[in-house]
Amino acid sequence: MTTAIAPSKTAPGIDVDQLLRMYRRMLMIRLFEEKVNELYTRALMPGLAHLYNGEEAVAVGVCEALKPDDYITSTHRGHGHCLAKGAALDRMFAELLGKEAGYCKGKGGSMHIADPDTGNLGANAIVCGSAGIATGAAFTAKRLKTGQVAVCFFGDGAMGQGLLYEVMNMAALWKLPVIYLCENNLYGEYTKSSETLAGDILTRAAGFGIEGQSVDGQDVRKVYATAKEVVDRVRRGAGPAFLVCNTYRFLGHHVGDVNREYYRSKQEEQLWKTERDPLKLMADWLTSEQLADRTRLDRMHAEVTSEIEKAVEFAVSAPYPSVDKVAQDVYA
Amino acid sequence: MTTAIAPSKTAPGIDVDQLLRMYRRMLMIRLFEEKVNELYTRALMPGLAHLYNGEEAVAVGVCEALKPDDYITSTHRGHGHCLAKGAALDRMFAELLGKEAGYCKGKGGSMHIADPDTGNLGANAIVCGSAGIATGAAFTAKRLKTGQVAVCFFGDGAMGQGLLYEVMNMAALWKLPVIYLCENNLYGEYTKSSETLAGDILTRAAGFGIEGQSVDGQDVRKVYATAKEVVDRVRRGAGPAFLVCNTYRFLGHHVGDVNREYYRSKQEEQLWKTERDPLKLMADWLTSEQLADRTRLDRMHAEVTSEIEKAVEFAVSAPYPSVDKVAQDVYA
Amino acid sequence: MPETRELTLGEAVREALAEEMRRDPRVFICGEDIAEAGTVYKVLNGLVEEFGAERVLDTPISEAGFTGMAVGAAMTGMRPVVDVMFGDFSTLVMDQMVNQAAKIHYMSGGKWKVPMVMRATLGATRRSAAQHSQSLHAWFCHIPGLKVVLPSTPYDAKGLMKTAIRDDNPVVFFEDKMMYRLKGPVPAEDYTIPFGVADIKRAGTDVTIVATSSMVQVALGAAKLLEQAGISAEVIDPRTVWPLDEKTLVESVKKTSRAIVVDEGYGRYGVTAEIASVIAEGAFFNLEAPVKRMGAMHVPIPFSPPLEDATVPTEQTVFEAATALCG
Amino acid sequence: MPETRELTLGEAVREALAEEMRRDPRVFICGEDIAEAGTVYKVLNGLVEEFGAERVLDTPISEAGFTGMAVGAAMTGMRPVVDVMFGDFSTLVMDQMVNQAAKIHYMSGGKWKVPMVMRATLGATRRSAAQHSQSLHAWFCHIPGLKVVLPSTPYDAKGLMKTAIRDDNPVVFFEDKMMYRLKGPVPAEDYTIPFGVADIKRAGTDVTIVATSSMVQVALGAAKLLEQAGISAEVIDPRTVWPLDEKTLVESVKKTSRAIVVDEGYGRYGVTAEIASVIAEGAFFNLEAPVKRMGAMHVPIPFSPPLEDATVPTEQTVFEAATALCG
Ligand SMILES: Cc1ncc(C[n+]2csc(CCOP(=O)(O)OP(=O)(O)O)c2C)c(N)n1
Ligand SMILES: Cc1ncc(C[n+]2csc(CCOP(=O)(O)OP(=O)(O)O)c2C)c(N)n1
Ligand SMILES: [Mg+2]
Ligand SMILES: [Mg+2]
Repeated sequence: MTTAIAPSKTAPGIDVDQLLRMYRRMLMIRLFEEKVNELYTRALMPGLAHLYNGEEAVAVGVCEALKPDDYITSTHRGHGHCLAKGAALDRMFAELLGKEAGYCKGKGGSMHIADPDTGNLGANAIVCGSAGIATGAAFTAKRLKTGQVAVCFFGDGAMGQGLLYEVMNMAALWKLPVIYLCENNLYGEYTKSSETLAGDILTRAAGFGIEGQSVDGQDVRKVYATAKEVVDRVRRGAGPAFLVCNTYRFLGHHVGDVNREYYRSKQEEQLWKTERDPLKLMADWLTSEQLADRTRLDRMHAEVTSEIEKAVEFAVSAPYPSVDKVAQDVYA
Repeated sequence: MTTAIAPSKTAPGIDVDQLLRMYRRMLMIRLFEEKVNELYTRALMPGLAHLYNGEEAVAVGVCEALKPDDYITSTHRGHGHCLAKGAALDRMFAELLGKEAGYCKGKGGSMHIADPDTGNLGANAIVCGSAGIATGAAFTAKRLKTGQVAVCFFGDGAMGQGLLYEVMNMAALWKLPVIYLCENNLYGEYTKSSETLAGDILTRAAGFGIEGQSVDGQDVRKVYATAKEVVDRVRRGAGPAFLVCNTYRFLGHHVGDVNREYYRSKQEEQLWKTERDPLKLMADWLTSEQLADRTRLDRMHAEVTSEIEKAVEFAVSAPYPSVDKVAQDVYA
Repeated sequence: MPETRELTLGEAVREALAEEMRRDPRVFICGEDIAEAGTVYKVLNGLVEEFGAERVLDTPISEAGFTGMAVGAAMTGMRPVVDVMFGDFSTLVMDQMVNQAAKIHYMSGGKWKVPMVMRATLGATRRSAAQHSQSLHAWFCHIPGLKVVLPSTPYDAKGLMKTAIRDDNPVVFFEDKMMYRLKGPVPAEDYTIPFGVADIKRAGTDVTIVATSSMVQVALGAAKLLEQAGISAEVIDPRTVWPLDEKTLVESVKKTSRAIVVDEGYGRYGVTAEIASVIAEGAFFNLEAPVKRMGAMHVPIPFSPPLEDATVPTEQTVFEAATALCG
Repeated sequence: MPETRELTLGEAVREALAEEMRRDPRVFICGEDIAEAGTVYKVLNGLVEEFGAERVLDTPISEAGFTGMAVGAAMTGMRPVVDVMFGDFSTLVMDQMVNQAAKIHYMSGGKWKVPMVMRATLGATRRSAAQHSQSLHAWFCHIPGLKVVLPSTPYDAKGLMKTAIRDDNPVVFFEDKMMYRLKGPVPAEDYTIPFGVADIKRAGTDVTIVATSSMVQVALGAAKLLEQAGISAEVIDPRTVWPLDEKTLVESVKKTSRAIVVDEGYGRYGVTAEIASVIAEGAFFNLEAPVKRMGAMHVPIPFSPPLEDATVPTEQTVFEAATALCG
């Protein structure tokens, strides 16, 4: 399956399999989210969902740099993180539809996907709510010397929550193997981050003694390369790190946020979608570098589409939990 | 009363009256706190108190730079702030003894002295608990264009509280006239700040877009000069500021903290007390500059001592609130 | 004759805020996504256009921070209204509301006042799962120094909001998310509704149903079903759970001799316990059966629709409880 | 014969922690000033010397932060004990305890567990004023997913702490500050006390006094006074307020037909309301008088000694309430 190419064509330490895998993962997330939007529009999904379209390179690039048993914590906009960390499509959909076969037996829904098997400590509907959890997982890893790292995903909006600074301080003091990963998509809900964020994100991290860097979050190769370097450093015991991925959400804050012009222009959206689409950028690069041709990518698209169709079918026809389950799992 | 001296002897814009007033205020705080300690030891004071001995130059230097209607918020270690902002000795003591004549009718006690007449929004027994309040007072000042500034006093320990970062961010965004004043006395209770504070305090402020500086908190002239410059800048609308005053508490965390050697050495305490006593430093300077002679300072000492005696007498003989007062003042 | 229109509960809240902001320049609102976005439920739509961004202030996602800021602003002359998007985020503002706002008046011996309103939402069944569906108002009722308001109609919402803004104390005002579109008559002229006065939403003789917020509609629905079954239910809405109009509740139960208390908060150690205790004590010699308490199930609110629907009282379950009680 | 010593409640807590730390290397403690200082009440003295700074961890003053960290550590294999110096600071950890710790097991469909203990103090009359004297345990009882423990004797404290640490759920453990020096017999061998089992601290026939934490001693004192007045009081300590041993409480009141509930939390919307409701329902046909509730006055705790002393139930006021009830 590996195409023979000059190693120079890829980033150091990265081979074609990996590049194609990352592309495929991004594609899977994109098509997953499109299907979620469709389910919502067709009134098949209860509640709302916060879609990850446009930000796929972040989750995929970062998780590619992780081992299967490394930890992540995710957010309200979490489908991408979960899938990138290895979640299965069918159980994802089942959870979104509130079905018993879902990752959380239908009890969590879109904002609470959790899965010990893939190191997913859980998505969190409290902005910044998982910063403590990720830091605690890193604490365990350090104490038990497991060699794991923990990645705490959060949005630029989470920079407003005091908790983040409390745990960054402790992580720095105790040199915990945690990476604070800020997905800066320029908005928190319907408000521009520039109106809610004073100073500078990386200087904030520096103030707590945490080395930070930022990266183009639309280029999955750059995200991966940077994350790899950061993850390796953190794993070696250098203490916590802070990584800002600059990105953009292509759609609304949630599936119901359709008319967005009062807070951002169509032109801005269009520009990101046409110029900065992580999938398009990667597809173009793969083909221009002749690592894959369009046919191959199209085939991949068809494959993933059919996987998703199957997964949705599974989820739609899966049963709801019986009502007596409501009182289970309150206490362990 | 003003001694004729060459203006060069004093800091620019500061005259001898002011210098002597600052010295007198520091002395008043010192003798007040010594009396509090005595009241505690003699079991005349209910509860505990956190004494300000050693840190007098901070409150006095900062409050000297404020107008009477400027706001302050204070801490559990708050007597110094209250007195420096103009509180009367008798009502202070009365409050500490839980008497009706106290600033809070005995309901607040040592950690909750508040006084609208001197712009004192209240001492606070929650570490960092008043950061929001001070920021809000600055918000009002800006909205109502009153020209007031608000000073938020807090200890190095408060750097651990997320609230501080939340409000600094907002103060910076909205250019509020608030000064975050960190009294860095190297300890939070029985723990060294170096063990609980990662990174660097001023960089933290910078991360939120707030200009910060630090000053020797044992030299009241330097504190005043720096505070004056900061307060003026903030009052002119430059937005919030952050000022670290490096200082040391001479006594225990509270009056009952007598054996301290498990967390700091006698030598360290001794060094600060002999070399870095703000009162001694100022007295030496005043005399060496011939702005006041020992006799005068001794007379001042006697005066303040007798004021304090009178105030204590007042407080000791003042009545407790009658028990039916307990249910008053819950709602306005 | 004074004009009365049909407004939704959301519109009634907005109108109260707008009128108070016109009346008193010290009133301002702050919170997340409240200006151009007008909140996630669009309750504040149009306010920033009328009052400007200085009085309808978009904040960072810093619930503790902006609530604390409001406390200080309130003390120094403003009258802030704080918008906490979901009542579940009350968890983040407890220190500022409980250790600061609620206590400052008392701790200062009556010298400082904290005239502020914290608005938040409550209620489940929106498929929002465990962190966006709680009704945590009981926590605030437990704390001296706070007042707690739970409107159940557009009329009440407007009148109570005005009272809240004019009150010199910190007031916590909970709006049920599912009720924002509920319509009802609202007079156009200025009116306020005093705190501590329960409202008899429906008179009856056989059983008293004390219901709060969203549960008032549920109780009224149940009362209709009960009527068909020949049971006359009196539905009482305390409107403010603190101060609590104990007298009206007790008088009603003295008359009916049976009581149900329905509240959307968790049933255990919540609002139903206090109200049931007040009734059990006050109407002790009249009660024919124990006071029946109905609250949310003692589980984190699940996402899955059939499970979530099982967690809160409904017209049907209240009907069944009432018939059992009167049987 | 197994050895039993007299220990103070503080020593009993420490011993439980030490033994559990010896038994299970995953147990660690974190909080402010807990290592060399051994906490402000010196409860943890000596632990850092035995277990080292990695397991007795001094934290920054970041209650939310270190509680959140404990949640994550608990999920991934550790068994943290979080020390919240004053229960009043519960305000700062509510999001981590309530929206995170309490819900994670349920939200994950039972997949993740959060085996952690949050220790905090409660209680007034130390002249510590409004922000250091509250008993806020009722808030936690209201939240599904948490368990809440209120020991009243050294024996109970040790046994319940061990159970708490071995429990796979988040447990909130409140220690009364004024009881740290209370002495009582504590066996040297390993024992645990199950949750949800009330303890009859004193048998009696005329009136049931349900009391929690500090109020158990008050109730026992009152019972002695009552005995002299010819009234036989049964004193029951639920020990865990969630889970609550409803059966034992109700059975007792069925026997005595009179009940008083005494708890140091605020009286309104607090623990007494729930327990009184449970009794009023369960013993409805046996009660001769309304259940009497006694909690802290509905005021922020004042500093001034004569005022503060008036805010909490005492032997005398409980005695008076009981004689009135039985009169
Ligand atoms: C503590 C808290 N406050 C407010 C909200 C409501 N809310 C949900 S998502 C969101 C915006 C988050 O923005 P950001 O962190 O940048 O993430 P993004 O949605 O852009 O990915 C807000 C305010 C919440 N869930 N939690
Ligand atoms: C939120 C909170 N946590 C803990 C405490 C207990 N406490 C009181 S003072 C103090 C240390 C404060 O240190 P710092 O801020 O440096 O002030 P200092 O006492 O040194 O003046 C602590 C931990 C508290 N009052 N509030
Ligand atoms: Mg964002
Ligand atoms: Mg300090």
